[in-house]
Amino acid sequence: MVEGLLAPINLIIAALGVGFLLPLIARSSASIARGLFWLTQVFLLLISSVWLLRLIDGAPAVEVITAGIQPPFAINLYFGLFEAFVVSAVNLSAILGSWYLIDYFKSRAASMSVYLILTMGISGMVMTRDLFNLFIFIEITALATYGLLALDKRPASLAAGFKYIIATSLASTFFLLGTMLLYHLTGTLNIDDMLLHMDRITGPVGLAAGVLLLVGVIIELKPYPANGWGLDVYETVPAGVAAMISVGVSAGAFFALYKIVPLLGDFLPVVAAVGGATFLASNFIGLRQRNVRRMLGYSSVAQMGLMTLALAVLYMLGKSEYVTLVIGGLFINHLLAKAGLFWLAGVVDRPRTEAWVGLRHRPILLVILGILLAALAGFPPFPGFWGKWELIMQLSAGELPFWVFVVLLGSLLEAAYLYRWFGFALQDDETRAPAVEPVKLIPVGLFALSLLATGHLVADWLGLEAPRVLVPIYMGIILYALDGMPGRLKALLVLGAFAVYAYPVVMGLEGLHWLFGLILLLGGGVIAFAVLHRSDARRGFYPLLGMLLFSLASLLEASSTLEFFFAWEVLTLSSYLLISMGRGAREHILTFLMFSLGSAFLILAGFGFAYGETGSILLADLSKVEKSATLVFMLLTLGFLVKAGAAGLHVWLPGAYSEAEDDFSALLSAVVGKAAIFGLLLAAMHLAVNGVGAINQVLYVVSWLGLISALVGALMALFQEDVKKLLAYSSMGQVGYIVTAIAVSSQLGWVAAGYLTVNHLLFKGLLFLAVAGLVYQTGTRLMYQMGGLIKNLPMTYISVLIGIIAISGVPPLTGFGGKWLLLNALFDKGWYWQAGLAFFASAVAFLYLFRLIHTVFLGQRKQAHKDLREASWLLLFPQILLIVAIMAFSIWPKLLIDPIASSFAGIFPEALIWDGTMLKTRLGYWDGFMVINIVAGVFLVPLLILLFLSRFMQIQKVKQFNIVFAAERPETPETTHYAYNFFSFYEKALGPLLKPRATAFWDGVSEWSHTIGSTLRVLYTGNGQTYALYVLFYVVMIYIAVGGMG
Amino acid sequence: MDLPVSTITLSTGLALLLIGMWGMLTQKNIIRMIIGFSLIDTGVHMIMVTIGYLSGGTAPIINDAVDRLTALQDVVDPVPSALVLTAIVIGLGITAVMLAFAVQIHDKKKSLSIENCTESKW
Amino acid sequence: MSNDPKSIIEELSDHYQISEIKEQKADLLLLKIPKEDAVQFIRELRDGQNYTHLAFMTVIDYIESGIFTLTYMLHNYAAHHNIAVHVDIDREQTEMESIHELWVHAATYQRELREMYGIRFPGSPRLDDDFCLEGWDEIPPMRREFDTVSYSRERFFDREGRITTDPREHMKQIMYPIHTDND
Amino acid sequence: MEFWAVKIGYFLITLGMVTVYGLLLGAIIARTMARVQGRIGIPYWQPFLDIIKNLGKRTAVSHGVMFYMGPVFRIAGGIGTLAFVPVIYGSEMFSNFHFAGDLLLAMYFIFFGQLGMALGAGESGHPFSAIGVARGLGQMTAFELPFVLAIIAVVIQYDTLSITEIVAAQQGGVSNWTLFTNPLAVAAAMLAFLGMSGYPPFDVFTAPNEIPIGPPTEYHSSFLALMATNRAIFASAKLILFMDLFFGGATGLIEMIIKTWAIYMVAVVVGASFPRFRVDQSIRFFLRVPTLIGIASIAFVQIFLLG
Amino acid sequence: MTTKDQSLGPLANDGLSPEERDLFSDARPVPYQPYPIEVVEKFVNWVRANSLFMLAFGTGCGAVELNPLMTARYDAYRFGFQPRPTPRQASVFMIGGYASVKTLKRIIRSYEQMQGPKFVVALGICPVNGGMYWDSYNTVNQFDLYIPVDLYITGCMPRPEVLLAGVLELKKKIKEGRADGHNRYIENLDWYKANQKRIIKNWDMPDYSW
Repeated sequence: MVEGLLAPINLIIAALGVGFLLPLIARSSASIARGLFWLTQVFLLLISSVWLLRLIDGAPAVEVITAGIQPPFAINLYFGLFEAFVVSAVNLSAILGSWYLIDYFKSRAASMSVYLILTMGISGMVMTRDLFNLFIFIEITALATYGLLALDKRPASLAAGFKYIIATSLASTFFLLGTMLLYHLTGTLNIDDMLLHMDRITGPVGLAAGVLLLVGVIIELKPYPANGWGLDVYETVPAGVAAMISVGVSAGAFFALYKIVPLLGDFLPVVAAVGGATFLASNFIGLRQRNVRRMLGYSSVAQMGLMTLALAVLYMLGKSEYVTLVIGGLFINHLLAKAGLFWLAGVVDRPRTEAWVGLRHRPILLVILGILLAALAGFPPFPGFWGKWELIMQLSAGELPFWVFVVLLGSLLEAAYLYRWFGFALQDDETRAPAVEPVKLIPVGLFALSLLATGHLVADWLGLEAPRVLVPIYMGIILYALDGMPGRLKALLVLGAFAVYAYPVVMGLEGLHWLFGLILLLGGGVIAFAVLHRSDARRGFYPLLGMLLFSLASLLEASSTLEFFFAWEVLTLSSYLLISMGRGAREHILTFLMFSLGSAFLILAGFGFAYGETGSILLADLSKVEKSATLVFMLLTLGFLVKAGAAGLHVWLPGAYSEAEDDFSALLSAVVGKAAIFGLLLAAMHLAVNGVGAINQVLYVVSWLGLISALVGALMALFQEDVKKLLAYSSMGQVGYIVTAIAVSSQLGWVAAGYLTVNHLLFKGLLFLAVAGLVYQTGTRLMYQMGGLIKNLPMTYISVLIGIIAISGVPPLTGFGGKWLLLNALFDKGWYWQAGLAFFASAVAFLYLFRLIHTVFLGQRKQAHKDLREASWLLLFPQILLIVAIMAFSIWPKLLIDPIASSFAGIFPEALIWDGTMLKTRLGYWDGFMVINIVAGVFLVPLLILLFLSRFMQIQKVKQFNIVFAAERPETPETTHYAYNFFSFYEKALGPLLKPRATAFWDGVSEWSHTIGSTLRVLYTGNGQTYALYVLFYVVMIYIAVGGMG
Repeated sequence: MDLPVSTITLSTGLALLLIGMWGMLTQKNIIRMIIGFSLIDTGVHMIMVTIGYLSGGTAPIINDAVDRLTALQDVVDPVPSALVLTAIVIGLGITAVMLAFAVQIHDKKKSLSIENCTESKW
Repeated sequence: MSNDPKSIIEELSDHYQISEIKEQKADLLLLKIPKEDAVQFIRELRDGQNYTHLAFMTVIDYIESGIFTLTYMLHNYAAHHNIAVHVDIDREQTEMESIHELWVHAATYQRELREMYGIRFPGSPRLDDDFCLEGWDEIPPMRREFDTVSYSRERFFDREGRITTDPREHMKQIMYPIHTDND
Repeated sequence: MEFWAVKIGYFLITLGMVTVYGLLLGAIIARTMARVQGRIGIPYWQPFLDIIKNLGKRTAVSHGVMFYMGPVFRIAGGIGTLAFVPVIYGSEMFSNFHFAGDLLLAMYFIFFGQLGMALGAGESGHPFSAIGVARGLGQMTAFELPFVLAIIAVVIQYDTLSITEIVAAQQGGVSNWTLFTNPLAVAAAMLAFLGMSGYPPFDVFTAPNEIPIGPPTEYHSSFLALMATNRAIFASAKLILFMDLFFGGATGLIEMIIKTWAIYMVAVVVGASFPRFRVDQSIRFFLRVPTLIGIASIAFVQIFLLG
Repeated sequence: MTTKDQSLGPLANDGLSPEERDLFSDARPVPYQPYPIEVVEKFVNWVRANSLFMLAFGTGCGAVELNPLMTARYDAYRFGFQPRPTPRQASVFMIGGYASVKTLKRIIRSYEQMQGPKFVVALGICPVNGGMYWDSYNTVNQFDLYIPVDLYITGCMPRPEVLLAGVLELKKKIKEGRADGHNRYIENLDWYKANQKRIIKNWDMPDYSW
């Protein structure tokens, strides 16, 4: 009995039966009708999920043939694992979607039955193996959809619905024709039988049949440009219906495509092109879209395009075994995320993206939105990430670089408009926080959780050590669960957990990994300590901080490119979210994300081509790459250079570094930025050392790029009034030296790189933390509004002083060692011009450093700052640790250089010779220990002399206005402090050299992208007739494309 | 002239199809577009029937008049004809829905021109 | 329009009560105008007659007549000609309409006149700010009723032993001692 | 330990000698200038007297710790720079601590004093100090570029960063001097030297009337004395560095005195005959012709000297 | 070497608003004592006499006579006499003739900002008794009521030769240790301040401009 109830055919019967009954019942009792409606839905879900579980357990697939009659006269269903999966997913979204349609159903009883029939139609589309049945189910689905649209009764919906009908009815006409032609050729309507008679599908008729069949299905998937009608529907109908169309109907149509793909052998490139064009074009147009639902519509269409592309390409490459992972991943990702987003759009009900301001104050809503968007953008651990990864791997392995480019570009564009939307949601405007019933969030929240869960399942299924790779994510979730605790407690928790986790990690590493283990994990821990200085709760901060720190650890632990990329993406996402917490960050986070994703995609492509050649995703096997080594190295280097903020690619950097929260900026610049250096060294170590291909030329270019970054960073830093922007540009410049040092690719060069990296970590951490304290105390970031603070914040002053001496390369502190090593390396390599530029850049750096310390700490103190106190000791403590480290490395440079040299041991011939405390290279020598002693001597002796002389002078300590002011008295500190536009003459001297060219260029790129979007969307006139014409043209074009003309 | 029936039906079907397309793509009036669709539908049905037709064949009724052994060559394929029935029903349904839409649109907009249905675009 | 200053004045005489017209030099014409019409007249000269430059602005203290005579010296660059517009104002009711809107730099002259003579120009920018004197609390020093000698004695104390002579007598004695003897 | 005692002893002797020489050099230059103007000029001992006078001031004001330490940083920078440059080639006594580091060390150490001075001047709170420092540093970055290019040319030419080895390579006759083997580098370096020496036309950062002598405008008493002493030491150290790199170094005291005086006179003569550049003009100047010469010098070395 | 006279306490700085008082030092200056060793004091005095840094501040019309003093004809550099652009570094203040009340204010500030020992030389007759401006409403008649003067050089105007003679005279005075204006000013600070404040009405500066 139970077994009978659970028969798959009941999916059709129950829905159909109840569907027809409902209007009748509704006449007598609306509530009974509703109850029955829900019951049926639950029943449908129950059947499909029970079967899904059974099939997963290995039960054989079920073939249903109704009434004992052969199809097409009866219904022929095949219920395998995939079918069960898709049907369950569709039923689940249907039942959850109807949650959002309750009001709609109340007012229109008939719509319930239509809804059920729609669900049924989709299930049928998925399950049937018979072409004519497929046609019927397509038509049922279509009719049900039309019904839902017609019941809405708003003019816009009606218009959209009519357009939808015109287009889809044309499509189904084509499908029908195609079906009949195939039948004519093969004498059967069953897909499996047709596959047996593939040899009969030839000649013009065969071609025409294929084209018509293909177009019939493809049009249902709304390919660009024949999809204007679809978008109109997404825009106008209720969110629940839109979600159903986007998720359910598309799923059915896509499954139909999946079924007929084997029939389409020769058409696959065209199918791929159709998918690719749709993916790219829709995402371009999405850029221009500010209507949330229409934007989601474009995204939907794009996702379908991507899946079409993936399907076709995988079949083309004969890699159909990856379909499960790629398509499955992309499909479930799209299903959960897109349905969720449509529902959310319905719940929040603000049509324009820019109206989503204030969501920040509804944490649950924001988290859900964040998860859904992250999934859609292909961030780990969501299933889309795995799908996209495998897709890129297979595309690269199949030597289809063009498709790799299309997929990555499209994904980037999609992320751009999705995250622009998210950016609005992040805006801080409490008054505009949406009022949402929590009940409404249950289904969408459920989907968000399912996304996380499926992510885990996929990782597990892939055989990754899921717990370890996913640790950052778990940490984030656990800490988020504990987010109600007091701020400091959470901070301690994060730091404690990190310490416990990181210690064995560092201990277990060796070589380069060990070095960067210390830099990233130890340095990260020390600098992250500063978060303790704030006692407020900082909702959301600590979970993300945990995610960030743990992802750094994962990055180091990664043994395969997949793990590396996973950690890299988690790092990107968590830094993006952390940056977005800064007050003024809104304008910059999108840029940050775009460049981060661009960088990630370059890296992904690099890994892909490496996999393509070696067939291995182990990091260690990167060194086996030979043929495409140059390409892989270029892609990886470029990717990491973006994150390192190389000149031209740096436009994201100043905004992100300066607008992040003050204590996080330190972490971002000093530690997170080093991940890119780690990546660069990793790539160089595996690929550049062999010197195959044109890698040496690449390195030469990189060396210039590094130094140009150093110069540009220094020059830009000169003209900043914002202290954090100044430090941000300074970071860019300093990292430029490191990049150049890496490019030198010799022992000297890499030791210099390691040395500079550690040094940058120390002084930039120091400076950013000091500035954090400063900003926290003064409440401003503008340097000219400060001044004379040495008297109030002496410890902070000492930090900054040590920091700037260390950064500027003035002996005796650590900075000099870095410059010495770098210049020696450059001389040794024969890169003399670069050496000159390096020197000049470091001289320019001196200017902004002086400005930093002068305008903030020296000069005239403002009256408002009279009573400021020193920064919190919790903020000073890590600074003191860093100062101690700087001093120790200054006195004993060997402490630093030896471990660095040992982590690169054996790669290059030895060029550094220790002679006691003396360090020698071929060209020069330097004894850090002796130098600091001599300097101490020449400093202390005059100091003692002056102290002695002071005994004979009455030295009066005076106040800030006791200055010689041309015989006048200063009026106010503001007008007496020389700070604003400090280096105006430099601007005047260099003039056009200082134009922000990179920013202009990227603005241009953004402008072009939008223009492309505008151009592409001109086709969408809104006229249903035009859309029908496109459909027709589409058929013709496909026909031409598959060779129908020749 | 010795025109086979199938040629006549096929060309008629195609002609209807094209006329219907023309109607759908050029007529601004929604009702006319629906008529166009009906024509397409009819055309397609005719084509379907033609595909199954065997020149000189007999009705697909297995009785004494048909030799069971040669039935496959002699008998007109019954499947398309059967399918056409379903297709006609579906076509009818769609036409009905379209007309319903037309009524609704006319109610709301007081116009039947497709050009007035451009609220959403781009 | 004639460029001849005489004819300009004649032309303007139709509308303004111009008196005491005197051609001091070939390039300098003096005239007097009632206080009420003065600013309008000056504006007319500036806008209509091309006397675009205010060379200076000063005042003469006629304590005997109880009036201050304000002098506006206007210059015509094209003709290289000056017109000095005299305006009498009452020494007690020392107030005059400001012309800082005609010439921005007039405000500075007016500050000076306010400080040194106590003439008020309502609306003139920074009129009451210190100009030359800092913290002056007496009657304005350039008014003729101000006794500078006694002020100086009272405030700066003459040094003992200082001999003051009448300059004319003294110089006569030094330069022509013989004549002096003879007198 | 003994090694250090000897070294420190020698260095103190060198330091004393260089200080005296530097101060005398200042007086000589001043008298030379006076002669040009038809005056007699200051007495030779005037710089010494000025220093003692300033030390003998009985009152002083201090704006804070950095203000107090500024001159100490400054003189430490001067003495340190001297310490890393060998004064006389082949002389144990006058070779200072050059074994602690190479040319790069000396070049970077020049910044040490600048930084300290800038900080001290900054703490005085005087806007003119800050303006002077900003201009001075800005100009420094500009002349640093041709200077560095010249030095790079020298380093390529002699294939070493050790100053002693650079001097050694120039021994054996006038024709071995960098001046004659690599005239372009010397030209670039000498143009940079004009900026370094702070004579017109590159003296806007100390403009006495406009921003009363710029950075040290608040300094007086013993602070000023220290700075005046440093001026002598630092100028000498730079002259010696130039002499070592470009003019064959010196094997004896007399040679050193003549050479450094001659180098110094270049700046003085140029200074006596030019008015002043604005700071943006001088930056542009250095980034144009001298830099081009510097670039040419490297190209010259790479093409002609190394083949 | 000296201890502050605690009995007098800090200066009141009445002329400043309360918030401005934070910006200026209110310390009371203290006279300096000679070096404990007499020889040192004598030597230092000799040095001071031979290293005179003049403050380049032309306070009145007499300043025009200072310029030729530096030129080839008179060449005061010979005597260790040279101009200095900032009061902090100067030791000689040449009062260039008449001092109006407004200038006096600046003179006081600059004088107080000079570091001791410091010397004041007043040129021309005007600082002595007002000269031809004796009856002016804004020219001080007895300059030494406000600033201690070490040497007067009279004349209207005194020619450079006389100035040179004055410089030599000043040197003599310094060598003999008689140029004690600095200490006189500080010891009688209250008297000087009272005089200054009597004629400077808007005293918007600290009582002692360090």
